[in-house]
Amino acid sequence: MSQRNKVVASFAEAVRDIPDGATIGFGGFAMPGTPFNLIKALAEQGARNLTLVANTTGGAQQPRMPDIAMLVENGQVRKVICAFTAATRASDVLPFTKYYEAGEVEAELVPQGTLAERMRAAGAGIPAFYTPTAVGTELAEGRETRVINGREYLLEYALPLDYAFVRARRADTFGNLRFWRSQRNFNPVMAMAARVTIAEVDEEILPAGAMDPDDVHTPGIFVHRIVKVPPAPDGIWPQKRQERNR
Amino acid sequence: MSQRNKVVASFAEAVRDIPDGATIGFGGFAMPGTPFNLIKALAEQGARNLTLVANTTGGAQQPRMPDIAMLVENGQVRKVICAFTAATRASDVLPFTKYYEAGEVEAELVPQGTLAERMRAAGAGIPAFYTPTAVGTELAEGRETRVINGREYLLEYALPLDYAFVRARRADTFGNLRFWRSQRNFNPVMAMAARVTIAEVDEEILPAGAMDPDDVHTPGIFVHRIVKVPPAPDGIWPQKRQERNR
Amino acid sequence: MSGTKGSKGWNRQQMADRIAQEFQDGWIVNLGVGLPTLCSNTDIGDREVIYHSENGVIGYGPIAAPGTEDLNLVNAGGQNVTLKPGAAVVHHADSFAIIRGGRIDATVMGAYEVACNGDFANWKIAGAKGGGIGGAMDLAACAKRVFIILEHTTRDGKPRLVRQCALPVTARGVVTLAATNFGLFEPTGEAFRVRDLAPGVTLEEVRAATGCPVLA
Amino acid sequence: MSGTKGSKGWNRQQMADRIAQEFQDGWIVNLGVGLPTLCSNTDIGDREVIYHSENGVIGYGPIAAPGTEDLNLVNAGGQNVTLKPGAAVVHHADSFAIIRGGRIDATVMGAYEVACNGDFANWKIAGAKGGGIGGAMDLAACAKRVFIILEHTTRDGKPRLVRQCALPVTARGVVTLAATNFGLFEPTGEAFRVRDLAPGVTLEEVRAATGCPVLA
Repeated sequence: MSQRNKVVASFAEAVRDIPDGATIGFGGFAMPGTPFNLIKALAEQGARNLTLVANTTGGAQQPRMPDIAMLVENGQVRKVICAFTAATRASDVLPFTKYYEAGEVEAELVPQGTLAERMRAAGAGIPAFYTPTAVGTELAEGRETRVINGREYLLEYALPLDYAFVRARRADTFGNLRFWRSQRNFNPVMAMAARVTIAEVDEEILPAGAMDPDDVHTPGIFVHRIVKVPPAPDGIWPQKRQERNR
Repeated sequence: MSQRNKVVASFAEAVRDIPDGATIGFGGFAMPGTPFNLIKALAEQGARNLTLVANTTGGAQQPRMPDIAMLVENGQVRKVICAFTAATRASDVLPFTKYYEAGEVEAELVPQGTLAERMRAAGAGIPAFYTPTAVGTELAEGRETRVINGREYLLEYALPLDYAFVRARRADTFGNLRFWRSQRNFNPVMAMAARVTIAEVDEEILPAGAMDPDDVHTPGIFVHRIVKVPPAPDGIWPQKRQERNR
Repeated sequence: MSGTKGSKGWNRQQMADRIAQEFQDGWIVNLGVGLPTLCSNTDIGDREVIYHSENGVIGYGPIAAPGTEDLNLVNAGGQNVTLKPGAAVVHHADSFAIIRGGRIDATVMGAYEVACNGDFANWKIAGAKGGGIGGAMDLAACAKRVFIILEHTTRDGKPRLVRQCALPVTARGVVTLAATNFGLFEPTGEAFRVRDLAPGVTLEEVRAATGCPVLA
Repeated sequence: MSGTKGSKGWNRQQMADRIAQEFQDGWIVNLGVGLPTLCSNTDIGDREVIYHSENGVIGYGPIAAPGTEDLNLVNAGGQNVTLKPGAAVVHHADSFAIIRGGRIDATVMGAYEVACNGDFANWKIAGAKGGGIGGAMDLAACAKRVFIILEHTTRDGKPRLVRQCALPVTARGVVTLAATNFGLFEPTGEAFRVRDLAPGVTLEEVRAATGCPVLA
């Protein structure tokens, strides 16, 4: 894979080789940093039997943007690994729930910090680690724990990805990325965990050398394909949503 | 501890409360990012029975700068935890070696990546993790290993610090730090691992808000005291050394 | 976490206000989605608190005024917030390093139930398949103090302050204080101790509406 | 790792050149202190290699010209280097995440001994108390390929290519290729296979100076 110029002309081209059965991680927390355009392209590409890793399956908010649940609705997903697999209020309905309750898709529920750390561990060559999170809960039932310095910890395993979809504000042709504000969220750890990282980028792609080496958030060696997001309506951008105040 | 203004007037004041028996980590890899001024202040302050964590004990190069070995020579050190505890060429002599061979100081030799990760783990609330590094070597003898997905890994524990000494290029009064080029090295992970982080800073301290939130390398919540390094000769700055080409 | 209109004692903002009064100068505080967010409206004088959001925002300020929103800047609830001077942004693994590493002085969360042994439950609705954990289990296990805000009873009058959680717990033995519309309560193991009663609420009313002993 | 002046076969730069010829376009390569550094002098045509240094510098270039040094920018050997367009800097834990995570296509290191079973030793001098591991154990255990550059024999003529390491090993079974002044050798388990002989060096000379079988 060339390190020289990773710019790809279209989202369709960027996701074309994703095979059935792949494990794909998605950056994003609420709207910021969510790779809407790549999700849409994956829906159009049609790969099936996928395992998807993301904070949430999405779809709780209006306007609805491309989300993991749409890929589930599309019949492409075998399993999701998320920090939210159901709503926490009876009055909320997640689009994912219908498919999950019908047994049409599997789900693994993981605390958000454990999810981020499992991805970071995969990227860092750490196959397993201990965490205090979820000890004493339903999630720890039947699983291996260990007492270290008098406290009980749960053993968690790295979660490597075949592909990561990320969204960044800025990129250079070498793949160095910068994120804007809370757009960063899961994106850098998804990129670390993946064999192939595909980035959709808000701004025009810069030539290599235009980004100061101290300003890079995700080094280009973690990024393999870059697509500039075109202006709306061709490209999908975060939109204002109704303010909710629960 | 106030989060408002962490600026301290002198290195002496910044290290005054360090008690005998403390565990202190030092940023720095070769000259960049080494907190020379804080090391010197600690030598003058005189705390004893210390455990010191750093990449190396130093002193192999000329001109000699304040280093860990000086604190050993000063009789302040019980133990060092480093990636280098002896030279790798018979012709090199480390100042530390004499004291180590005489049994006047203990040493724990840790691979550099494991050292960085143990510090990062301490900062991240991960009490232990597995790594492939050092498996099958003298360092793994008698220690716990585990086979995960067919490969053998060594169990390593977090290494928390009481204090971290770091050197940065830029800081604001809230303690947000930026490093310049390879000045970064161990500094961010030392700051993460420590209860109290003391930073010596090259540039004039900025008011909070003058650093863009996306440009911060180490968030101020990890930094407790900041001292501006005065111009030489009052302050100690990296110096050119003879180029060695081994 | 339903509305409190017409219910006895403190309203939603007052419950949040009471918790916010516990915040000390220099604390790093994580506010969960919903009711806890209201803590950032409370006037706590010249005490300075740094708000941390699980998505990596350290030092955020009030909700952005309409028309000034940065759509790429949200708090844990997805609301567009502002940044205070000195703010910094980190990625998710670093954000939870901050949480797991014990840097959060207090976390404030909603819950379905709090038990007097310090357990609480807030991620799984009875009978649901799956749940919504988000950052709650990390925060609950690792923050120095866990503050809970919840209605004292369910809509049909069942106690939410109980001897033992019926729902799957988020963490065990971690709750520092729970604020309800009836007052502020401290789990002591076998009971809740009253730290404050809301105006017009009596100890007897609290005891009648609580699923375990209540100490004055 | 002593000087090769007057010794038979390749000189120091030629040993490094032979290893550098293995580098493929787009590789991420970590060069150890000393001899391996010379690989960055080698002309490998239009192949582009990204040099990674354990202190977190990704994409460094040649040593800085005298007078232009940035004293806060060094490679693993502490030499003041330059940066290429597209360079990035990360901290130490992230730098070793890159190493441990398997992103390094090749690491080049010096050594005291290399065994035909792929073990090698480079961190502890015989009889020494302590040693200098640096990043060697992480790189050796985790890089996709481990290339070693060393003199074929010690100053007093003892083989450095051996059946089994006498010194404490850095990692087991990991060496891809070893370049010495005599040529380029591949450990095969029970022997070293000759991949290249330096000009003027015969297979017989290699066999006489090697501590285990050598295959043509």
